[in-house]
Amino acid sequence: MKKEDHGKEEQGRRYKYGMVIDLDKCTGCGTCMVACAAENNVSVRPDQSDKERTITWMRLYKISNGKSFPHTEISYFPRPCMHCDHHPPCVSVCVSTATKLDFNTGIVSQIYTRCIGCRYCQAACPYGVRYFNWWDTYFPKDKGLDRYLSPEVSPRMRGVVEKCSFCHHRLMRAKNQAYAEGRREIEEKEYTTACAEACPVQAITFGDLNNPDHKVSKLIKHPFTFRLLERLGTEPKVYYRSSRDWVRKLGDNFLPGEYTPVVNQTWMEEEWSTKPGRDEF
Amino acid sequence: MELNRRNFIKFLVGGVVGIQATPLPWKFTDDVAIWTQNWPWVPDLAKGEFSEAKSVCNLCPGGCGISVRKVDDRAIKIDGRTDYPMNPGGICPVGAGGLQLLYDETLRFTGPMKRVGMRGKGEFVRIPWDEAFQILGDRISGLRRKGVPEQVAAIDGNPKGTTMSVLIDRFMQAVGSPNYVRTSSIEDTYRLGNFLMQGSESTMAYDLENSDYVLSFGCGLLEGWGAPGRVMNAWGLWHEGHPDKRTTIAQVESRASNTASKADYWVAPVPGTEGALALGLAHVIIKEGLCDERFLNDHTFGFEDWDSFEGRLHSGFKTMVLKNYSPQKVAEITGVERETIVSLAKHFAGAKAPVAIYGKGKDGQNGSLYEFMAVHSLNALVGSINRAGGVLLPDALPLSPLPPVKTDAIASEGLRGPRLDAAGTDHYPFAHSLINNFADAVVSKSKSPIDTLLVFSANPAFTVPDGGNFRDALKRIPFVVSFSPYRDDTAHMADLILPDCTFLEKREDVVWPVGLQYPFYALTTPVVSPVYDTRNAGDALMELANAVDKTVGGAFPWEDYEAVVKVRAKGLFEAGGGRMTYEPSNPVWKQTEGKGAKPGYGDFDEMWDNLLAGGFWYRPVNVKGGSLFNTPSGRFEFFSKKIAKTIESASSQSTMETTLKQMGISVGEDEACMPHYEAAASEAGRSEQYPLRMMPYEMINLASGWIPSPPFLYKTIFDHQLLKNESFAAINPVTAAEYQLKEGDRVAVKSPVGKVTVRINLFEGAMPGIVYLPLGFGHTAYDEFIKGKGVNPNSIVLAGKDPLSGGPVWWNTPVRLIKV
Amino acid sequence: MTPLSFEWQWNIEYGIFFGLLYVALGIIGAGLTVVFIKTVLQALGFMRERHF
Amino acid sequence: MDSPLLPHGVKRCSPWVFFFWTLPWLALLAWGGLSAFLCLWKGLNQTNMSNVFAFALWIVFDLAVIALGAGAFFTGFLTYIIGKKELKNVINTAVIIGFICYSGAMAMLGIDIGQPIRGWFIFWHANIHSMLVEVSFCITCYLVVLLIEFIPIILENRKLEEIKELRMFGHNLHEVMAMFAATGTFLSFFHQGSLGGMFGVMYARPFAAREGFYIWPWTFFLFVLSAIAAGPCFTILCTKLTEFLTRKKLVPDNAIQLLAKISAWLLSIYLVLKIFDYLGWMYGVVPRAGLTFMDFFKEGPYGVWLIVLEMIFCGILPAVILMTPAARKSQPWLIFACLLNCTGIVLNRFLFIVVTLAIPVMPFDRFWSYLPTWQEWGIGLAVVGYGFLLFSLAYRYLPVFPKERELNPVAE
Repeated sequence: MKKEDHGKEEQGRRYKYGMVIDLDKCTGCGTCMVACAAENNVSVRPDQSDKERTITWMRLYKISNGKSFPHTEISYFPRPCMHCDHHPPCVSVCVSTATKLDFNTGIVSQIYTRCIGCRYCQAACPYGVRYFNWWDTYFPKDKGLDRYLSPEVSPRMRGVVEKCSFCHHRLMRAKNQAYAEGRREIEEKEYTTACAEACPVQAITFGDLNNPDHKVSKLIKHPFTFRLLERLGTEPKVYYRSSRDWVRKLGDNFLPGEYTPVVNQTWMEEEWSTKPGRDEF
Repeated sequence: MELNRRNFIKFLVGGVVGIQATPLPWKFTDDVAIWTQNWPWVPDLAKGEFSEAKSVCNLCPGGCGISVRKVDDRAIKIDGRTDYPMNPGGICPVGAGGLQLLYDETLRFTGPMKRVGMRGKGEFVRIPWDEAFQILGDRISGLRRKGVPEQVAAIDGNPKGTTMSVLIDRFMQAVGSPNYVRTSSIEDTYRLGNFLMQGSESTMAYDLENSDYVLSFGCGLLEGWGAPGRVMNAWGLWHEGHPDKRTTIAQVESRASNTASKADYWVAPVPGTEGALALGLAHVIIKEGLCDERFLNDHTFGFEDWDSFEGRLHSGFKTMVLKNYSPQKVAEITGVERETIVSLAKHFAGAKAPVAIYGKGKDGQNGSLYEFMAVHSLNALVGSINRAGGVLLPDALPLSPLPPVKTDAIASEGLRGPRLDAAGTDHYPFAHSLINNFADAVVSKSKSPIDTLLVFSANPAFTVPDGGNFRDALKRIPFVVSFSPYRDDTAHMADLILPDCTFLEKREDVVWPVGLQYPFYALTTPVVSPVYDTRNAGDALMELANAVDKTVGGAFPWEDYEAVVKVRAKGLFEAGGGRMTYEPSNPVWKQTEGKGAKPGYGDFDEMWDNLLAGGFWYRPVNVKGGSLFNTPSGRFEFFSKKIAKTIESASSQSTMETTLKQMGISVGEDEACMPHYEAAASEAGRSEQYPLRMMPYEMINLASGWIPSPPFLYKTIFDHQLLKNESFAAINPVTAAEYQLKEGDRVAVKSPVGKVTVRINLFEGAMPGIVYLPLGFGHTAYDEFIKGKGVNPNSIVLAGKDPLSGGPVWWNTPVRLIKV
Repeated sequence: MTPLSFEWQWNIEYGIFFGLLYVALGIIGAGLTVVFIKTVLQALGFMRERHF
Repeated sequence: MDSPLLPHGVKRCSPWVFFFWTLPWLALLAWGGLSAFLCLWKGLNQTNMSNVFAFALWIVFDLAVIALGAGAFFTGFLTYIIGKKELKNVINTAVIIGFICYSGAMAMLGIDIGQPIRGWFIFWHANIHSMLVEVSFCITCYLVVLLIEFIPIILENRKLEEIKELRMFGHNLHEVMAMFAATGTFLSFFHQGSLGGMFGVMYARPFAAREGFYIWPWTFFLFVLSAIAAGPCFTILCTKLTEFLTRKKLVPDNAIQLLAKISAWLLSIYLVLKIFDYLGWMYGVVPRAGLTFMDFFKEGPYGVWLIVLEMIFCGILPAVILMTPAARKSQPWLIFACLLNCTGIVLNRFLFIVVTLAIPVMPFDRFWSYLPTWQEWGIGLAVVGYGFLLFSLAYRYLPVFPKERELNPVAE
C-alpha cells in the first residue's frame, strides 16, 4: 500500500470527469436514484427498506437542521461514488485489482468478474458508495422484468461489489460516436451521467474538470462549493454547493469553531456570502 | 519395477504433482470462475440495434417530454427531452421508472379477463375480447331496454378535456345516463374559482417563470404540484444566479415539506385556515395602501362598497376584509405571528411581479373554493392579473368539438333524471361531479341505484378520501368493469377487465397541463407495440358502443380512436398562431404571440404528422388588451354575481339562511359571494375523544394516484417512511412526548371512521397536534413490490363538505393515537 | 503474480514483494526437496541413517 | 481397542470415554457444516453482515485466532533460532495450536468471501499495494510451514514410526527444522503486521487510521507485538487446560514460566507503545479529521468502556500480574492473567474491525449496530470444535508432550 508518485500520474492525463451538485436546487425528488438504477441494471428486490443491503449507486441522504417547529429545515445530499482522485481509499486495498482509478478519465472502475467479494473496499470507503450483492440479481423472467435491462451494462453476480461508474458506458458510447464521425474529442453535452441528465431541476452538472470550457470547471471555483469529508484527503471529484451554512457544516467534520461561513467572496464579478439557513421574517 | 500398491500411489502422486507444473490448473480454475456465473437466473442481455423514440409521458397530467432508448423493439430507458418546452431535459422519478410499469407482468393485465371465485379475491381468467364486449354490451343494452340507463355509471380519471374523457362522457350520453363521474382534482377548484372570479373555465395560467415573488399557499411545488416537469424546471431557474437577484419563494404549509424547507420563507398556519391568512395579507395590503389602484378601478368589481340597481347597499371586499381580518384576528385563527403576517404582506406587495398560487400538495385532490378565491384575490389586489409574472388570461385550447350526440328516447329520458352525486343541485350549484357523494348515494340506499360501473384510468377504491366509503360502494354495485391496464385496487374488486394499453403502447393526447400559463397540446407515441393483448381504451369504448346497440354505436362514427383525436386536433390548426418547435435558448415563457418562431407547419396534415412524431403544439400568451374578463360584470369579481344569482334563485323556495346552510356557508348573503374564511372547514369534528388532526401528505417519489409506483421508487423511500411492510406517521416530538411515544413505536391512528396501525417517526418539522400520514402506501392489490406495504390514510379520512363547491374536506380528520 | 500476468509491473515494489515471496517459497521448496532426496537415498541404503 | 496406536508408556482414557468427549465438538462441526452449506448455497444473505458491516464476526474470529496462534512461530523462533532448549517441551503444542488456528482461519475466509471460487484471484491478480494480499500470501505460505512442522510430530505416531521411510523422513525434517522455523518467523512477522496494517491504512476511517513508518502504519508493529505477547499466553492456557482435563502434569514449570515471563515483557512493551499510539492518534489523526475522541462514542452500542476494558483490565492488569514472579508462579493467577491477556487481544481486534465500521464518517450518517446470525456463530464455533477435536486426537495418538512419560511414570 504505497503512496503513488502523483507527478507520474498527472503526466499525459487528459480528462478528469467530475460533478457539481447544487444543494440549493436539489429537491430530494429521487429522480437521480431511479434514473441511475434504471440505467445501470441495478437489482430491485421486493423489499427495498433494508437500507443496509439495498443497492443504490446514487443515494439520497436526508438531513435536518434539527431546529424545532416552525424553524425546521430539511435538505438532501445526493451521493454518487466520489471517484476520489490520485489515491482512492478503496483502490489500494483491493486484493485482486478489481477496482482501478483510470488515470486518463479519473473514473474509479469496478471489474465485476474480477471481484472476489472480500469487501475490504467497503470497509475502506467512508462514503458507503460500494454495494455488495448479498443476493442474486432480481429480474424475474416470469415477471418479464428482465426486458428493460440495458445490454450496455453487464449485470452483476451474487457475491461481488458494485458501485457508481459515472455511467462509463455512456463515455464509451460517446467515444464510439465521435470515432465514427472521425472526431478525436467528444463534446461536453455528449457525455453526461444518467442522474445529471434526469435531474428535473438541473442540480447536477457533469463534465471534465480539466477542461476550462466545461461548466463544471468554472462551477468548482464558486465560493459556495465544497466536497464531502474533504479533510480526509480523499480528493473527491464530486463537488457540492450550498448557500446555507447548516448544510455546508454537514459536509465535513468540524471541531468547534472550525467552520467559517463564506463572506463576500467574489466570483464572476459578484460578491457571494452564505447565510445560516432559510430566511426568517 | 512391478506395479504394486506403493508404486501405483507413487505414479498417481507424481502425475498430480506433474500436472501442477502445467498451466492446466490455472486455466481450469479460471474457467470455473467464469462458468459459475452462467446461472439461469443471471439475465443474459439481448443485444441489438439501438434507437431513440420521442414521446410524451402521461403517467400524470403533467405531460413531460420523454425520449425512450430502445434495443430493437425493447424499451430499455426513459430520459427527458431537451427539445420540449414543458421539461427541458429532466423528468420525475415516476417517469424515470416508467419501464417497470410497462414490463412488470404481475403488475398488469395481460388481456381481457373475467372474474372467477369471490368478488374482491382478484382471481380472473382470460377471455377473448369479443366475449368481453358481448358480456358488457348485453348488460348495458339490457338496462336500456328496461328503461333504466341511468343505472350505468362511469368513473373517469382522465384529465378534463382529453379526447378519452370526451369520449367517455359521449358514451354515457349515448347510453342515456347522467352519472358520468370524474375523480376530483385541484383542477375542479381552479376551474370553479376561475369561472366565478374571471369568468373562464380553463385552468389557472400561473406565469411562474417570470415571477419574482412566488407566494405558494400549499402547492407542493417540489412534491408534484402542477406539471412537475415544468414546475421543477422553474425551480431550477429560480435558483440560478445570485441570491439577491433570484425569485423569492414563500411557502404556506403546516409541515416542513421539501418545498417548505427549500423555500426562502416558510409560514405555517393551521391547516384549513390558509384562506384566513390570505385575507389577513389582503387586510395589510389594503391598509398600507399597497394595492394596484389602477387595476382595482379599471378591472375589478366588488372591491369598494356598491349599490345594486334596486338600491341596496352591498359591502365590498375592502370593507369586509378591513372589518373581519385584522392581522391580530388572523394570527389567532391561523397561529401565525402577527408580525409575520404584516411583513409577508409587505414583501408580497412590494415585489415587482408577485404571484399568489393555490394548491393542496399534488393535483390529485380538490382544494377549498373559498380558500382559492381568497388567495387569488391577492393577485387582483397587487394587479398581478394579466401581467407577466402573474396570472395570465389565455383563451381556451381551440380543439374542435365533436358533433352532438343523437340520443334516442330512452337516452333522453335517462339523461333528464337527476345525477346520483347531486352535483349542480341547489346544494352544490357549481359542481360538475362529486365522487364522494356518488359513493355515499350508493352506500346509503338499501339496493344499489347503480347496476353497472365502468372505471377508466382511475383507482377510486384507493384514491378517494372517504374512509373507505367507495370500497363499500364497489362491494354493493352488482357489476364493476375496469379498463385499467394495471391490477389496481379497484380492478381487483371488478367483475370484468378490458385492459387499456400503457402510456408507452398507445396514442393519447395531453391537454394543457395544470397551472401552465399557455395553451399546450401534445400526443404520446406508441413507443413499443403492445406487449400484451391489450387495447387502447378509446378503441375498446367504441367497440363496446357497437356491442350495446345501433344508436349507441351510431354516436361513434370514427374508424378508430386516433381518428377522433385527429378530428379534435384540427381545431388547433384552424385557430392558427400555434408553434411546434422549441429552442432551449428561447423558452415559451419568454415568447409572445406574433414575435419569435414561425408556426413551423404549412397545412394540417404536416402539423398532424409532426404531432404523431411525438410532437407538440403551443401558443405563447401575451398580455391582453380590451375586456379581460367574461364575468357578468365584465370585470374581475371580488363579489361574484354568479354566486349571488344562484343563492337568490335557490332561496326562492326556502329562506336565505337555510339555503346558505345547505351550501355549507356560515356567513351572511353578501360575504357568501366573496372570498371569506369558513371556520367550520378547519375546526370540524375535533373533540376530547379525537384531540389530534390527521393530514395525508404527498411525496413526489411515491405515486398516490391511480398509477402504481414503479418498484424502483421504493429505493428512494427512507426507512423512517417505510420499513418492511409498515409505514410511518410523522409527528412532532412535543406531541409524541404527550403520548409517551418514541421513534419507531407502533400506534393505531383512530378516526371516527376507521383505524390504521403505523409506526412513529419523530419529525421536528411536523406541526404539533397533527399526525401526518404519507399518501401512496397501503395498496391492497398490484404485486409483491407494492401490495400490503404500509397503510392508506384515505381509509380513515373523515371528509367534510367544502362550502359551495361540495368537494371533500380531506385535510382535517380528527384522530387519536393508541399505543400498540 | 508472475511477469506473465498482466498486473505485473516492472517496478521496484513488485520486485521487492515478489522477490521476498519467491525467496520464502524457494527456501521451503528447497528444504523439502533436500529432505525428500536424503530420505530416498537413505531408504535405498546409499546413505546411513543417523540415529539420535 | 486402539491401544496399538497410542504412544508408548503413557496412559490414555478408554476409547469410549474419548468417543463421548469428541461428541460436543463433532456437534459444533456439524452446526458449522450446515451454516457453511447455507452460506455457500444461498449466499451471504444468510448472515447479518451488510454494506455497513462488511467485516464482522468471522473476521474478528480470523484475526483473533491468527493472533493467538502466533505462539507457534514465536515459540519456534525462541526454540530453534534463539535456542531456548526448555521450550522444546511446548514446541509441539505450540505448533499444533498454530496449525489449528491458521487452517481454521483459512477455512472461514473461504466462506467469508462472496466468490470463494475466485479466491485464487488474490494470488493470480494480486494487487501488492493491498495489505490483505500480503496477509494472504504470508498466511498461505506459513500454513505450509506449519504443516511441515506438524508432519514430524504425526510421523512419531507409534504405528507410523514402524515404517522406516517415514521415520527417516521425519528425522530428516527435524534436522532442517530451524530453517523452516526461520522462514515461518519471517512470514508470520509480515502477516501479523499486515493484519494490523489492513486497518491502519484505511486513512478515510479516522477511527482505524494511523500514521506510520514508510508504508507501515503503527498498527502494523503493534499487531505483531500484541500477537507475540498473547500467543504464548494462549499456548500456556491450552497446556494448562490439557493438564486439567487429563489430570496430569505434562509440561515442566520452567518452560511455562519462561513463556509467561517473555509474554509479560512483550505485553508491557506493547502497552507502552499502544498508549503512545492512542495518544498520537487522539491528538493527531482524530482532530485532523475534525473529530474529538468522544465523537466516536456519541451513540451506538459500542462505548468508550471498550477501550478502558482493553487497555486497563485486559492490558495493564495481566501485565502487572505476569511481571510479578510471585503471582506468575501461582497457577490461578497465571491462568487468570493469561485469560485476560487473550481477551484483551480479541477485544483489540474487535475494536478495529466492528467498532470501526459501526462509526459513521459522514456527519449526516448514523451509528450502526450488528448482531450475528446463528449461521455466523455456527461457522465461528466450528473452528473451536475443530480445534478441540484435532488437539484431542493429537494428544491421544501422538507424543505431543515429550516429558509426559517421565512426569507421569506408569506401572507396567
